[in-house]
Amino acid sequence: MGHRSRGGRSARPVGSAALAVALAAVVGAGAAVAQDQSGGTVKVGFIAPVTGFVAALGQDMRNGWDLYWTQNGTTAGGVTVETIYEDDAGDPEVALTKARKLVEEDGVQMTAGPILANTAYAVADYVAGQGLPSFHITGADDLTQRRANPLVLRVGYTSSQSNFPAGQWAYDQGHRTAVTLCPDYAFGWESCGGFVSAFTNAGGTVTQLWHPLGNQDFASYMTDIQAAGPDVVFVGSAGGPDAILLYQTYAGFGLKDTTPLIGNCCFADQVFLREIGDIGAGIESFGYWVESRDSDEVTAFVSAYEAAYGDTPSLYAAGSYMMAQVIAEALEATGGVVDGEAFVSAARGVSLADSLYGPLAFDDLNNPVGPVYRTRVEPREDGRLVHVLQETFPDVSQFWTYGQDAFLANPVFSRDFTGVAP
Amino acid sequence: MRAVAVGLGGLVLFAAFSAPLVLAPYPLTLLSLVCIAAILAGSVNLLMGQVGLLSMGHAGISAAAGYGVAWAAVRDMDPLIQLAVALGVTLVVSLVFGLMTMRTNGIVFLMITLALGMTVNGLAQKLSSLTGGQNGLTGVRRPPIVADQGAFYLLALVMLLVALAVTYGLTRSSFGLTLRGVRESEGRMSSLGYPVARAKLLAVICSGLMAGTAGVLAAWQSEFMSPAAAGFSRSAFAVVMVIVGGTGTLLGPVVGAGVVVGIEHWLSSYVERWPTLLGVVLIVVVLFARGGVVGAVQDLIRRWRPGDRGGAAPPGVPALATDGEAVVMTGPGAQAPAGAGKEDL
Amino acid sequence: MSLEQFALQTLNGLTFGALLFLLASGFTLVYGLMRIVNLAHGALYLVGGYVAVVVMARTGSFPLAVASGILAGAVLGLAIERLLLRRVSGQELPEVLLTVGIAIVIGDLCLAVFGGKAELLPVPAELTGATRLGSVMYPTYRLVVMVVAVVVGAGLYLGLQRTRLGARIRAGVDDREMASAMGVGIDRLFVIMFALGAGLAGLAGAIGAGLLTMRPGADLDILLYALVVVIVGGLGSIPGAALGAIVIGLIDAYSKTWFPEFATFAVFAPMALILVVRPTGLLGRAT
Amino acid sequence: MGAALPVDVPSSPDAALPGGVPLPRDVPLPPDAALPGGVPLPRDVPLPADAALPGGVPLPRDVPLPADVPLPAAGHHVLRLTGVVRRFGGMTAVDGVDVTLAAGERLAVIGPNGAGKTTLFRLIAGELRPDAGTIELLGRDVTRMHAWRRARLGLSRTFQVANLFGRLSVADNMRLAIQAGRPSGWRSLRPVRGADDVATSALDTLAQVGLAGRQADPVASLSHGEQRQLEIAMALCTRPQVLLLDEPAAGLSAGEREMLRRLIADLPRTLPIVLIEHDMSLVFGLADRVMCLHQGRPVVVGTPDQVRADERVQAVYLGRSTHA
Repeated sequence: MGHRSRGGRSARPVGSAALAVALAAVVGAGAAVAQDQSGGTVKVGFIAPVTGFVAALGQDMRNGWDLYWTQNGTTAGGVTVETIYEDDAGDPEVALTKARKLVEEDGVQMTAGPILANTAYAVADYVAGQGLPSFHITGADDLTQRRANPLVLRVGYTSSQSNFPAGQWAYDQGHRTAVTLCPDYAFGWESCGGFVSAFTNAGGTVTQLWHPLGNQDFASYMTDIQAAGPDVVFVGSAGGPDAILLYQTYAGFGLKDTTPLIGNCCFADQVFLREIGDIGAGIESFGYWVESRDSDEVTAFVSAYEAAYGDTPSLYAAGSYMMAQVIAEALEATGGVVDGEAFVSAARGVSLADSLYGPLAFDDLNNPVGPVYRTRVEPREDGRLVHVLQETFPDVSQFWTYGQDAFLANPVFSRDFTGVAP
Repeated sequence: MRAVAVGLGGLVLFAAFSAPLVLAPYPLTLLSLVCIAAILAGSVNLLMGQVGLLSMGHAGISAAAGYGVAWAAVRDMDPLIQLAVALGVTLVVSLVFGLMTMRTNGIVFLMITLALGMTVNGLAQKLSSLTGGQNGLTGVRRPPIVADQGAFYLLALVMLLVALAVTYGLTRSSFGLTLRGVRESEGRMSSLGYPVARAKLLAVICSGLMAGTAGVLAAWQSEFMSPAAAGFSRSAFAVVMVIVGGTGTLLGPVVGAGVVVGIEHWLSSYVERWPTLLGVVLIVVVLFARGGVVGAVQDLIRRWRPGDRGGAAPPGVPALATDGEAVVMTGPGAQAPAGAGKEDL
Repeated sequence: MSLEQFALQTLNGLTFGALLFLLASGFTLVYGLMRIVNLAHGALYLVGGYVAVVVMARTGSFPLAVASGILAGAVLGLAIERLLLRRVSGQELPEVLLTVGIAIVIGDLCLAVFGGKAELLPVPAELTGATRLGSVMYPTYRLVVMVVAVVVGAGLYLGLQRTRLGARIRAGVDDREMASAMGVGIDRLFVIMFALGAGLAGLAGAIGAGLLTMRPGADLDILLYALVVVIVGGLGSIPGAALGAIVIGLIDAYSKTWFPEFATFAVFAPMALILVVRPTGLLGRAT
Repeated sequence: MGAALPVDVPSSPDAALPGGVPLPRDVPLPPDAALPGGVPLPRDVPLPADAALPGGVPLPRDVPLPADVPLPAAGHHVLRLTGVVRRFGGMTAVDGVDVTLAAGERLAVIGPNGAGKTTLFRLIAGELRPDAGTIELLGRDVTRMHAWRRARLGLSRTFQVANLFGRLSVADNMRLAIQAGRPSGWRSLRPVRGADDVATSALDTLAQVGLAGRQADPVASLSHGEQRQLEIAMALCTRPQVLLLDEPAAGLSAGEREMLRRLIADLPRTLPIVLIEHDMSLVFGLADRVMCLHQGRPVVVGTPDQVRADERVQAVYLGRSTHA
């Protein structure tokens, strides 16, 4: 799949005539900016939703990405990194078209993003098919499990990965019955799957509730939770609006004071904390990004980010920052050469001993093995709500303690399979 | 004048067919998307322009066909079997759409189609063993013969031309006249002895088959299927394409598809507030160019040659009210706008 | 399922239905009198909600926040009617399409102004918290929403039945031509009604901002629900909107417990079925 | 006398139209038909020998029939309503109507606003279903039959408010009427052509109603009266066996009314017609029999003269209670 060649360019008037006919009223048809790939430049296609229902996450991703290049300069390994931004609007079809545009029109040599699992699967499938590396922060389990590809690297955890320790911990705390509430699609199935499999394997029993994506009203689930009267509630949310609504309702029903709640990585994310207000204090969750963790890397990043954008950096901002970091250091390692799998191998070799997430290493399927943190939401000195580290579970693998082969013998977590122990 | 039109048309066709020789893959991708969107918009236009029924759920039909192809393609079935599966699914879904709406019109038709579209979207999310749920189906591959983007574009282009030809034939047939009769007055059609519900059912199925064609091509084009393909915004965009291009005109949906695909996939790379732009375009067209882009162009041409029969006709009266003319934008009792002329191909 | 749980789920359905009623009543009023299917109604809800959140943050006054939400909806509605809808007055399809365009623009501009995050209206302390109902706690605010809906519903009903303006509106709904022939200022009536309907959307937004949060896409999500409510109840009928809101609220609540697999579109299938059997909705008048 | 009129209709010697054309009469009324209060219905009313239209215009006769119109079997009723009732909510719009239309007969239905005329009409046309009673058309029970099937049997109607295909041409309107009776199938996919290609029979019919040469015009450009003419032309194109005319003169000018009257009068005498009309002069000039409805019930059925003279009818129209 070539990019526009010089020959193609000379034939452009005819081409744009056809384009102009088809795109009739689009003003300035034919004015598409075609940049030839000149030496010393590496183009990276950055796909994030800045419109649509997950626009907040997409904006944070852009911020984190930009911050890295602003801080460190856009030169790495002797080449200049040029980012071409695309908006996927949270729609996989659009994400795919944008990925095609990036590869075929702009001639990018790799892509980074997007965030939603379905958009990520669509983009990864296509970009890998073109022989190009793609970097992700999405949680979608199978991206580095049953659909793993040597061209795909995840600079983040799978959806289930950080929730295995949550299930084990809840049991260790003496909880024996749990209600899990997760959105009824892949991310939710995988999030709850992590907790449920670990909790039931330890000996606990669960009642599983699933709420539809974009749910309007959580009251029914609160009544169900009240009826079940569990020792603990686990919420595996994709964060954002749904999570705020959910927790608001949870508190409104008085459950906050009667039943302990554990969140996954993204339930009480920083986007959530910006909006939730006082009732957010005290939420316990399991994740891999702790903005108040005592580490020079984290402190420097958080203060720079807050200075630049005024908000506490979210998981998505931190993830994008790390994607940029991994790509930059891989470019250093290869001397600016981007060559498919070799580049991904270089990226795997980047030292992340003291990353924003803590000490990371990649497993054979290009997913990090690293620490999972138990945190508690507390106000900082300036009153801002932040996650405060309570406990660290080191070297958690995406396969938990089951081992790769045994784990992959099962189907991916779904509504029908959350790894409930027999 | 006619010679100029024919010449221009020929030139456009020549340019369209020679595009794969001169364009890079990505512009071809966009052009393929335009062709596909135009077929879907054309299927909406068939109902809107001929029968006066506004469907807000047609993406549901095309997505069902797309899932048919994707389901079979992921299982490595022969392209012909993929098509057979898609045809079956399309027929079933169109039949459900038709049976549930054939005794309705106006806003009730709109609401039921909207509900059915949302139902397809919901089923696509829930039947995850068949559809891959929210994650969608990856690993769909085009038939080898059209694996190349250029070849696939030609396929989409030919299918678009076929769809246009079928639409043209249908609007010129007595069945088309029957549908326009239904649009104008259902009661009168019944009293003349027409089974109105049956005519509407047939129209929905015809339109559904066309939407299904778009769905098949869309699945092959993106080599991916997800519930978003059946989402409300997809259906709404198809309607916007028809309005912007020109309701009831043959080429309107093609032009509208060009505009909307252009804004959504191309301009959005440069303009962050592209949805606002799209909304403004829709508002402007509804307020000032009732016949859409095609209607406005026809108007211009008519004004440009005052000696012509079109110019002589009193305003609001189509030059030659024979066939295919249709602008359903007007309310009951309102006069046909000046754009409601005969389609000059 | 225990009786108490059933009763609580019913209450959940009724309180969610109460919000839907607030939104649907404005929609149905406008449709009843003007035959305008206002698909920008959800966008007005969004604006009302966002404005309430902003005013609350600035002034800290909940009543002022709600009032400005209503006002924002009404003013925006007025502008839409005067500047845009008036130009295609009486033409069903162009009106619908115009409101689609307006909805797209408002939704996108809200995203531009307020960003993609969810905005929650901080409800004053006396309305938050939980009320004890039997052995369980129930959120006080939900009960407040229900009271508001009942008051608004009763006010609308009495206003239509007992006042001169109401009589004129009913005359206009019954027979537009006759009403205008009788000298009823149908033109001014339309403006008042559209502003009223939009104000109700703004009210629903302000209330909903405390119950459901405002976020990109909330306009479309809630609009779909409101449409279903109105269609099920019968277009143009306030009692229909009330009945529809109750039915849809209950279906939504019960389906989440009993048919969780089909929770999202549990409301759409009954709507399609009701329409097939009774195309004018449960309380709609035959045309 | 080219008209193939039903010859064996029993007629009393003195009942004839001017010129000796025998009138179809002797309509079999149900034996128990009676007005409320037991008043027997007037029946078997002979037409006066000097029956003529107001102004002395003789009744039209000798109209050539299209050769291919099949005639209803002689002597049979073409339409019979038995005990037809229709309620809307708490109101009974049609309350037990029995009426029979004989072959070739012209029946007018009059009555004040709200008397149930239009409801009765819609019941006959099949747009409404009766709550009780039966409707027979050409010997078949059509009580539960859909409107379009009744139309296919030969029932044709016009509409109160011109209900044409406004944005289509006159030719297309006619074409829709002509192709209505034809089997659809694949043939319906054949192209139709321009305005000049309408079937000759359609052009003849257009000429008959006075719209010759107008086939290319869009219907919206026709005057109100011309739209009525087109309505009737279309109704004729469907080769009706029974014609229902719903207030054809409503909203027409005096001149247009007269044109319309002639048009209806000139229709083939064999074609049975049910006519709803407010314009009394039109009714009394055209109808063989008149039925006056009040509160959903027939008050009087009789010849135009009888009905005109009947004080119950006057009472109905003056708004006095019939039960006084």
